[in-house]
Amino acid sequence: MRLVYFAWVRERIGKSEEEVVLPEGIATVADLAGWLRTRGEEYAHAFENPAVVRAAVDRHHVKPDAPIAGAREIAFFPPMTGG
Amino acid sequence: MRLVYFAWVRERIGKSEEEVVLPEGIATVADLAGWLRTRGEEYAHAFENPAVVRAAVDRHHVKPDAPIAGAREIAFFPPMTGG
Amino acid sequence: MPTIRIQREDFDAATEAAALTRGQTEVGAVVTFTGLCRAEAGRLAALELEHYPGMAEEEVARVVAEAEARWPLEGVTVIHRYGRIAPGEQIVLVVTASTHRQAAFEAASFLMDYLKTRAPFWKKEHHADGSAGEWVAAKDADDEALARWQPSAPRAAE
Amino acid sequence: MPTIRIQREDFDAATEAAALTRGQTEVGAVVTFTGLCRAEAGRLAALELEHYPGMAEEEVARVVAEAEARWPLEGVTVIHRYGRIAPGEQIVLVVTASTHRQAAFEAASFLMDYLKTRAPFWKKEHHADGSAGEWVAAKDADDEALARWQPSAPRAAE
Repeated sequence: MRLVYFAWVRERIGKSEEEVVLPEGIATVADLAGWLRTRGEEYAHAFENPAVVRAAVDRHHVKPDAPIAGAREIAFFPPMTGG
Repeated sequence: MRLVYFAWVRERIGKSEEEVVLPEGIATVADLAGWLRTRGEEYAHAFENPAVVRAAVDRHHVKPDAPIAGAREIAFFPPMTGG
Repeated sequence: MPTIRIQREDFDAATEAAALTRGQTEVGAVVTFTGLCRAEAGRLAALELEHYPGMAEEEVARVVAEAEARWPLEGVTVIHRYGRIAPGEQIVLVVTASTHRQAAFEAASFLMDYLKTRAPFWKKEHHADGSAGEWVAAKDADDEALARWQPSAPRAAE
Repeated sequence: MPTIRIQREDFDAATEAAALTRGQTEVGAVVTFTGLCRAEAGRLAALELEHYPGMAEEEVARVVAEAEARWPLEGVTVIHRYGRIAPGEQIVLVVTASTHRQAAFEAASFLMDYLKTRAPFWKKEHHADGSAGEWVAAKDADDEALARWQPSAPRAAE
């Protein structure tokens, strides 16, 4: 599964994308964020306040309880500030 | 006193402006419109439904009960359709 | 200083919008409204716009002053044409500039609603089939649009 | 077909608006919104706009489709830039064309509110004094602006 990061989530993690193999039991976006937090200080920093990190599954905005089974690309990023 | 007419009020009266000397007792825009109605068929036609004719005194929109004392130019016209 | 022009000639919306922001670095939002003459499925050959010279300029200036009192605007331009206008041609231009987008949107929308019902202009239709055209009737929808901006009591005048 | 472009290059609002009405004689109203980078009293040297390539185009297309479902539009254009943008430069363009002015105004305002909060773009400031810039925080005001368009229940996603 491909993960992509943007803005300060990308800066904190220190990379813009990576391929990961998920352990058993990771079913939702919130599960995935929780697992990422355990992968090191940089991830813990990026997800220190999970409520403010938004996610997209295959380029669609989703809520934390969205399932990730079958997803090809999951993105994490701060609230958007375009326009 | 100078009177000016626009759009179908102008067309019905058959002129775009005129100078008039008012008789005694014409105090408001409604009085003036009522007096004009008595001046001939063309005026009666223009003011046949006084409620739809709008007025301006010295280039400011006014209601029928507006006083006309001291006015230099009074305009009568249909509801505006600009923009 | 707002730019207000009542003219027979056409205008260039881009030039007017550019003039409003030239040299400015605090304008965050520019809204441009252009009103055009519609053919109405080929029924219309042209519109003839009559106006009240003198009052038209003054009334538009009063409407613009109301918008400036109500929203924080960095600039306003209003141009309204008169005379014969063919389908596809431009009739009216409103440009508003502000630091914030909602002020620019609301002021432009307000200006158009007020121009529609308060600026002394009247439209007469020329039919494509040569038959006698009529004066365009004022729309209830335009009065209703105006009412949006008056959350309290109805206006005394008008 | 709406025109949607996510690009580094600047755009010309007049050209885009003209393209939307060319050959049309039933468009009565064109609203153009241009969003510009503000200097914020000289504090800002530039904005750096990051975006999510691919999703940005798709999400803007979804927002445009919502606007087209909601208002009778004759045309829509949305252009959003990314990369480094200096004060006074243009960031975003929305153009809406309709037979009626309120549809054009509301659709343009709706599109901007949605782009602000749903299009995957992020702004980072570069300070004029050379100090480290920060990511611009999302504004509560933008979420409130969005809520205007949801008179019924809150949206499921977002």
